[in-house]
Amino acid sequence: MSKTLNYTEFRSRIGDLRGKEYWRSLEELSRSDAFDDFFQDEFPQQAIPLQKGVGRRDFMKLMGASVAMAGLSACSRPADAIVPYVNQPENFVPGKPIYFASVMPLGGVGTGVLVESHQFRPTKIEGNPEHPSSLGASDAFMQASVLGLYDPDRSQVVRKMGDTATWGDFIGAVQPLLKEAESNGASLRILTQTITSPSLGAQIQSLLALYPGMKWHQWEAVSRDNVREGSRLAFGRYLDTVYDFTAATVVVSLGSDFLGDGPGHLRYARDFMSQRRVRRNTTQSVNRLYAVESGMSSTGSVADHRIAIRPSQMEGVARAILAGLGGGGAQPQLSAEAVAKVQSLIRDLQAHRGTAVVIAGDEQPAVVHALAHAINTQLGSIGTAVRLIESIEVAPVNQLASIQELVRDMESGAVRGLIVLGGNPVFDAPADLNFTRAYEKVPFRAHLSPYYDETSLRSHWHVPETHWLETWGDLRGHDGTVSIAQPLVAPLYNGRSAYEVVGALIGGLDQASYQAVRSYWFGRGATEESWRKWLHDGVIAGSAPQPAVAAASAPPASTATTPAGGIEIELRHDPTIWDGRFANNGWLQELPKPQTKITWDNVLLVGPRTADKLGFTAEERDKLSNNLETRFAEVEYRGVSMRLPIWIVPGHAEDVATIHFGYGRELAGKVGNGVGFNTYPMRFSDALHGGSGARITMAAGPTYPVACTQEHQSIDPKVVGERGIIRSASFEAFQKNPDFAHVGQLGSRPGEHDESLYPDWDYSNNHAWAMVIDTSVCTGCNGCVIACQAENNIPIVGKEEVTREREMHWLRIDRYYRGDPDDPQVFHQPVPCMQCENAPCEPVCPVAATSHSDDGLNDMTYNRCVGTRYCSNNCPYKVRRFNFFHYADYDTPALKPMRNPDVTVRTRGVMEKCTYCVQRINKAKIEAEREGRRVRDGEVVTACQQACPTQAIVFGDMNDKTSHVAQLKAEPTNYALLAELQTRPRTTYLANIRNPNPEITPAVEPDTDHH
Amino acid sequence: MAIGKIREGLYGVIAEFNDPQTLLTAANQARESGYTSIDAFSPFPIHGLAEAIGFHKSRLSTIVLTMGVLGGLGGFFMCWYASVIAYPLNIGGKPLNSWPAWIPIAFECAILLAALGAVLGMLALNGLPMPYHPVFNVRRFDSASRDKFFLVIQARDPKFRPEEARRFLETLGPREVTDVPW
Amino acid sequence: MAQIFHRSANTLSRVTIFGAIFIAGFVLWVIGGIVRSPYVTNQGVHREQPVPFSHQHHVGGLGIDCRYCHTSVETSSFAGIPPTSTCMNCHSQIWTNAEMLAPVRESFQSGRPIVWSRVHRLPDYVHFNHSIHVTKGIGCASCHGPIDRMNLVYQASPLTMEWCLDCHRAPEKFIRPREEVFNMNYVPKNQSVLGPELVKLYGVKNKTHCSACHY
Amino acid sequence: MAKDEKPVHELRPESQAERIPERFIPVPTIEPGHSFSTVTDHISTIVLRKRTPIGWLLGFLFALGGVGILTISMAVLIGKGVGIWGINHPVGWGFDIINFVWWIGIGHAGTLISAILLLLRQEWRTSINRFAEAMTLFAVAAAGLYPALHTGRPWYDFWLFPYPNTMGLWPQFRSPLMWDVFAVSTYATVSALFWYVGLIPDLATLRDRANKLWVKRAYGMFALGWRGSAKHWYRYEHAYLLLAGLSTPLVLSVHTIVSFDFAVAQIPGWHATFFPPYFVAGAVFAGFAMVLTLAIPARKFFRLEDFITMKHLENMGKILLATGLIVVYAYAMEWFYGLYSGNIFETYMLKNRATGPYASMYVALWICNGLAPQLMWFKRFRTSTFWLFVVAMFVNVGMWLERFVIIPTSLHRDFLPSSWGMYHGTFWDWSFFVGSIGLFFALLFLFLRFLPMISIFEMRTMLPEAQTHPEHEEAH
Repeated sequence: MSKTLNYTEFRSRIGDLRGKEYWRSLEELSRSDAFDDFFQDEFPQQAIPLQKGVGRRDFMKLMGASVAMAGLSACSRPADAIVPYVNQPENFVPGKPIYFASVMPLGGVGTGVLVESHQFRPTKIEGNPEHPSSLGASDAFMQASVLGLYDPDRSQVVRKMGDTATWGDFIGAVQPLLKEAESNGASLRILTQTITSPSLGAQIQSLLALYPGMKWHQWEAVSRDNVREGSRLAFGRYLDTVYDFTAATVVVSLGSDFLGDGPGHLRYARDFMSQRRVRRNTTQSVNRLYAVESGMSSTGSVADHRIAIRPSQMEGVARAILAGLGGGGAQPQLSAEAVAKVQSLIRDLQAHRGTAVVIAGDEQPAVVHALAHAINTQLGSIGTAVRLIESIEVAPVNQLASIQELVRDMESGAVRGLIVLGGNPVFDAPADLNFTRAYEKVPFRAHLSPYYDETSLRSHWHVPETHWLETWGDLRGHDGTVSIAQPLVAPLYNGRSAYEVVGALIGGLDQASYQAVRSYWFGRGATEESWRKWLHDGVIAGSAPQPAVAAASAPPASTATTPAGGIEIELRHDPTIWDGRFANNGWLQELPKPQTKITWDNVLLVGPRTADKLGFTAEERDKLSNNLETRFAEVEYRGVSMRLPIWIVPGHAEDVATIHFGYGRELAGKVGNGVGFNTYPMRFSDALHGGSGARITMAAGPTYPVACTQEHQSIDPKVVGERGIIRSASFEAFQKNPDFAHVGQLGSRPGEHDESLYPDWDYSNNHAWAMVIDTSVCTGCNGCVIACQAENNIPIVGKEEVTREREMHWLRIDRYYRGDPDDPQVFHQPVPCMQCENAPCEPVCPVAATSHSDDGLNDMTYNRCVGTRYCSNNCPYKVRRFNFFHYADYDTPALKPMRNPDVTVRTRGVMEKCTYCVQRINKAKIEAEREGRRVRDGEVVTACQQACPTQAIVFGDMNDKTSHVAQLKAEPTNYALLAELQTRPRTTYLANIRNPNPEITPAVEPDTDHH
Repeated sequence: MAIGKIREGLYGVIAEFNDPQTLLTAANQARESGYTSIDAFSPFPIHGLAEAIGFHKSRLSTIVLTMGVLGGLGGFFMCWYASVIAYPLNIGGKPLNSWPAWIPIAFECAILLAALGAVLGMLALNGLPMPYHPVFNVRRFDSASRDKFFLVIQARDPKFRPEEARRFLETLGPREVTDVPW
Repeated sequence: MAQIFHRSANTLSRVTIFGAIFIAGFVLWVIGGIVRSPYVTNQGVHREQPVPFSHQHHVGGLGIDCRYCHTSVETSSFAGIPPTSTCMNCHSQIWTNAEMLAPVRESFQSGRPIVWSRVHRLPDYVHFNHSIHVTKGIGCASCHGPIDRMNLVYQASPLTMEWCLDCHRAPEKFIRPREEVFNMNYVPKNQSVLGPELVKLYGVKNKTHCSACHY
Repeated sequence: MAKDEKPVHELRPESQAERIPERFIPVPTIEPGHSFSTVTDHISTIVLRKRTPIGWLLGFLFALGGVGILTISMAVLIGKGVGIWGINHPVGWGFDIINFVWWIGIGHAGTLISAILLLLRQEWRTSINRFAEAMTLFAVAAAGLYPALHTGRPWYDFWLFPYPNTMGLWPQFRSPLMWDVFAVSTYATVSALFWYVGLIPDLATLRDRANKLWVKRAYGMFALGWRGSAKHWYRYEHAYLLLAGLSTPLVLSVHTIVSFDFAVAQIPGWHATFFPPYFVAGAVFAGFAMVLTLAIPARKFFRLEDFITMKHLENMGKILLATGLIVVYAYAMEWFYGLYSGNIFETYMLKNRATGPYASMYVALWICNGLAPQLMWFKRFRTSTFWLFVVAMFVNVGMWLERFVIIPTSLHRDFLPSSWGMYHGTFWDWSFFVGSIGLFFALLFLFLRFLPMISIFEMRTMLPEAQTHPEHEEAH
């Protein structure tokens, strides 16, 4: 029931409020644009129809058109305002960005960031090189959180039963419960997500101390219970495991996607890949990765050997490995060749005791974790490549048990009040608990969350939560290092942080997060200068816990139960919208999933064999996939039945279906509402990560459009091969013939045999910007794609437009398979603009809207473009992007401050493309010129390069022979895409080199067919 | 002849014939008998008629040629100037003066100007447009655009005597002979 | 057959034809004029300001250096508009209760900024950087004109692309010694000799490729 | 049908007084028994008659409907953007450029008939050239819509013309699109001039035949006071000949340049040296098909069998066959180049055409342009208006398909398999196509009603009586 609220009504309502709360909030309100929207929009009671914002865009296109039409006639501009400060802040230079260190939470764990701030408006996130979990790299979630910050759909007022109220009201309303909680037991509960923040932890502890009748529960949908329980099985207590892949030569992943997901994955990816950068003179062996998993993960996609098994077989494999190391010969129930692989895997591990690591995935059962610990102990890797530390959480608990207890008590009526600090349990609690029903039995329900979401709707009280860029705080990194989070901007939508709420519960309405954090650390010996240093560095040096000494106890007795047969379901959080919390983030929605390249959806992922069994024939797949469509499949799993679009992933284990949860939100916001399918109903507390016994049948009826950004029907491998798009070899083959990338008909190296009738342009007395991308170390994690989007104001287009193949990403990651569809090799190839010296796009432009700069950049001049699209047609790499409609969102005021002021926002009807971040180049050149020097190597860092966790992208000046990029260009493995077209690309690639186990794949002669 | 001025007296004497052959013969005789300012009118071009009334060459070819050459050079110059002088840009690594690329435009410009030259030149030389002309005063002249053929001896002809001219035309086997007033 | 048209039609038709050609040409010429006129470029248009700040008085008269107020001109793309506090540095001492300065004091007390109206405005797709131009010896006056003689500031140059190109193509015509950049009354002696020297000295390049300004 | 018009046979004079020896009749491009007056009256009556035939009205209204659709489509396009079409990232050009090339091609027959056949002294051209030229003009008008509207920001199209501007910028003359701008605009201008010059004497005729003064004035204004003076005729013919001489290389250059749009690019399927002759032949092919499509009904409707005789139709049928064979040769050469060059991209492009998702289009193309015209080998079909019409229709469709095969089918799978895609025309793509056809016919109907569709004065020269004997001159 949404009611609209007119101004007078609002006046009358706030008229009889008293106290400084009200004044404070009104001041805040009246400052933010949001305030105006607040009146214009219908009162935000989440009655927003399930529209995907496309209708709105359509309207904007019309407006945009008329605006553009008006723009055609040059008319005298009205004077526009220019507003200086009254008192200009210290060390602030107008027109120059400032960088602040902070830390971003995800699943409770922090990753250090540097935030670029223009006029004190955060516009871009970079990784903090000082921070152990980042080392300067950043992932999609970090990059996209800028959009999350400005998201106009965020909740903007305190609500009581959905109607607007004030912070004061809320605090007032809690008081009676607090009274109660002083005496009688466990009447008031708080539910949080995983918390590693020391100061927030301390606050909660003191809160609990203050109110004995209060109880603290934790629930994080992306559950790491198995990790905790695994460590307890092995060591008797909760320990966290930190890996050092720089010290690892053989790595076995038991269903772990440590390169693409989970705490510290950025650091892990960097460390791991640092061991496989094969260069001309690499002699010492590179590391080797075995991936045992069901679905295809980023880790699996770069593994040297991948063993696709059913989830239920994982324990067997783990036991076999452990037994094998102990000399025992337990056989996993696997196919013959899989068993063979496991055997040579074991031998490989034995050969590398002390430097071999086995790592189990968060989704794996606790016992697998325990076994992994045991194996690592066996291998003697604990202390070398594996480090054990005391849990970084404030209060590690079995969160499943915790929420189960909460639900039980709510059902029994024991719970008088529940304050949910963050999270969305109504949406993401295990289905069988029926959290909602229990929740609605609680007489006082308050919810702190950034959106007015499913849980808020069922709560009496809703308090808008601050974005992490708006509040003070502190967080531990994956290795326990603490960072202080500092706000980059005052709360845009007058939200409250958990610190403030807890503080308010403790007493004192004005317990600001700043005081909370500061007092905590000053209570622990912080001084002004140390505090300053922490803020500046973004880390508290030496705050990481010391390694815990512990040995894994003997492997516990098998708990393996024989699977119920049928198809096994693997449940995972979504790779781009996580547990659903990012559902309203358009950048993440439109970000192609790393392996499937699907956007705006979650689908039922199965392997080719399974598809055949289901009667979904290859021919039909091809026919449908031409038009980006697929059929529905009926999934019946433990009484739940659901229709999901089916999708085939090569390499996906047989008889396993992977389902991502997080989609199908109803109250996510204009962008995320009703996108995808809600699969949480399949999540049972005894099988959080899936189970067996599912029945899948192809459903008749209409097909379903899937917005997949890469044509995925079986491409004749010859096509990819003979075109030399991907060139790869084993490390052995490389050592035999470092030139393998240049044999056969693709012989010519960049710069060889590309004579032209025309005299060459001379770039020698200028810079010659160039890029090299190392395909061996790219994990396809998408960090670069979305970093580019954030840096260059790239719009999103919505699912419909993506299905029309009109996505706008300047940088895409092409994914190719090679070999057996059931056990393929996967190749990731990031494709930005090649910046060809003989750019085919330029001579065909009738208005010279695209031309070459003195530095050899392939410039695109938006304001000159009339939009004939000829350049795009003539681009062999198809990297040009056209604004078919008015994609850029001009109408939402809230999003304006988010844009990068150094990059033009493109209007409808113009072409755009990767510019090598020319704004950064020009900035660096101007700096250098001002200091009368040449631009230094590494001074210009493109957005994609900066984000890349594995440093696969290197950018610089080719003319400077000492530059990193120039050296890589000299590498034997350096090759250009479609070099035979004489386009002379400035972007080149290093061929893909893997290190397979000769036992499994005997070293072939360097493959000349370059699949 | 000056247009639009009201003149006194006759413009000339005109004879109407039924078929092209007679007109052609008549025109020849008129010329041979010494008349210089004569003109013939027919519903379609008759070969030899112009020569018969003593009209030989038109300067059209020269006009068209000059226009064509101008157009060609102009087009080429425009391309060269724009790309080499006015705003030199590195376009896809091609040289500034990629002259082969200028040829199509030079060619088109040549054709365009030549064609304009031909049409406008023809009209100008013919003194068209001229919606008003004395011969339109002749009652039956509208059939000059249908099926009849006319021969006029103009008054300005030094040898012109109205009666003589009339008599002379009568001898040529016309359908009828009439005066053409100004 | 009677005449269909009057005699005058002959003259009329000619006049129409040549008239049409003439008018077409004239219209084009006029349009060409309009797009370069102040009506379009805002060249020389005075903007009313909340406070009638006179550069003539402060710069010409008192000889205050540009950088006193436009602090970031040497370091940033944006020259900077002085905060109210800068005005108050002096005006807390002198003219403390001049009627003219009431808005300044008001702003300083209330903390509400003075809303000036912008005089020089480039489109969003043009990226101009003050610091590099100043460093390379392009004087303020070269673009902003005789600021020291302006009572209310107006836009001295057309700020059209062809105008920018005049200098980007031939910087030697406009470049001046760095120390003279902020000198409003600088008169070059023998620019023809000095210009090329400075261009060499400061390593100035003719930047006419698109991404020099558009990106 | 309009009753007030006398059928031709009644217009013929009973007694044929002066019999002209057969040898003076060049070719029977006009049925015997006509005289200056009958020819003049018959053709001019079609224009000058008071009552407008109901058939014409219906046809015109129908065409206007198409124009309406076009107008709406244009409004939506300007309002929302080219995104309303089916184009996407691999396929940047779709119906827009397909239709452009299709229309331009159709236009070519007009110029060819009026110019080249004139130079070749093919007198049979006389009765169809006016009609064909008009068709050219309207086809070019329809074609012109597309390049103008296909841009993302049509309101900046004027940047494609060289003029001094405040940006100090010029067009980029290396771009085939710039060549197009010049070629198409020149083509439009010259065709218009050619057509108008041809009309002047006939306008004079209409001026003199018309009854109402304002009608006389209307035609008179455009007749420029033509009075058929011998000197005028002399210069007139000279100019006309020169125009023909200029139009011939022009018409060849126009489609050559259109073909450069593709040949100059490097997409497999575009990047081919034989495109210019291939396109020109295709254009003539398409053009004659369209002339037949229009002439056959028109001749029936306006009872012009006497002037557009079977000989004309048969000749056009032969040309259809000849040009058709050239086009087929080009299709074959594509395969030869693709396979013989051993270029992997070319080879795949051909494979994809023949077996890819658009294979059906490619097969249809062969049927329409390859097989159908072969009927023209046989006199039976060449001389049957029905079969000529059928074949012409096939060719019209086939030529459209040819452009579809060349443009989207080459683009949708070019170099990197990762960025392959599919292309489908949307509702608006079709509405634009239908709309442009509507525009074409609307203009054509206006022409048929208000201007003589056959050059009257040239028909007169066809008549036996028009023959003058040169002996007389020698006699004296």
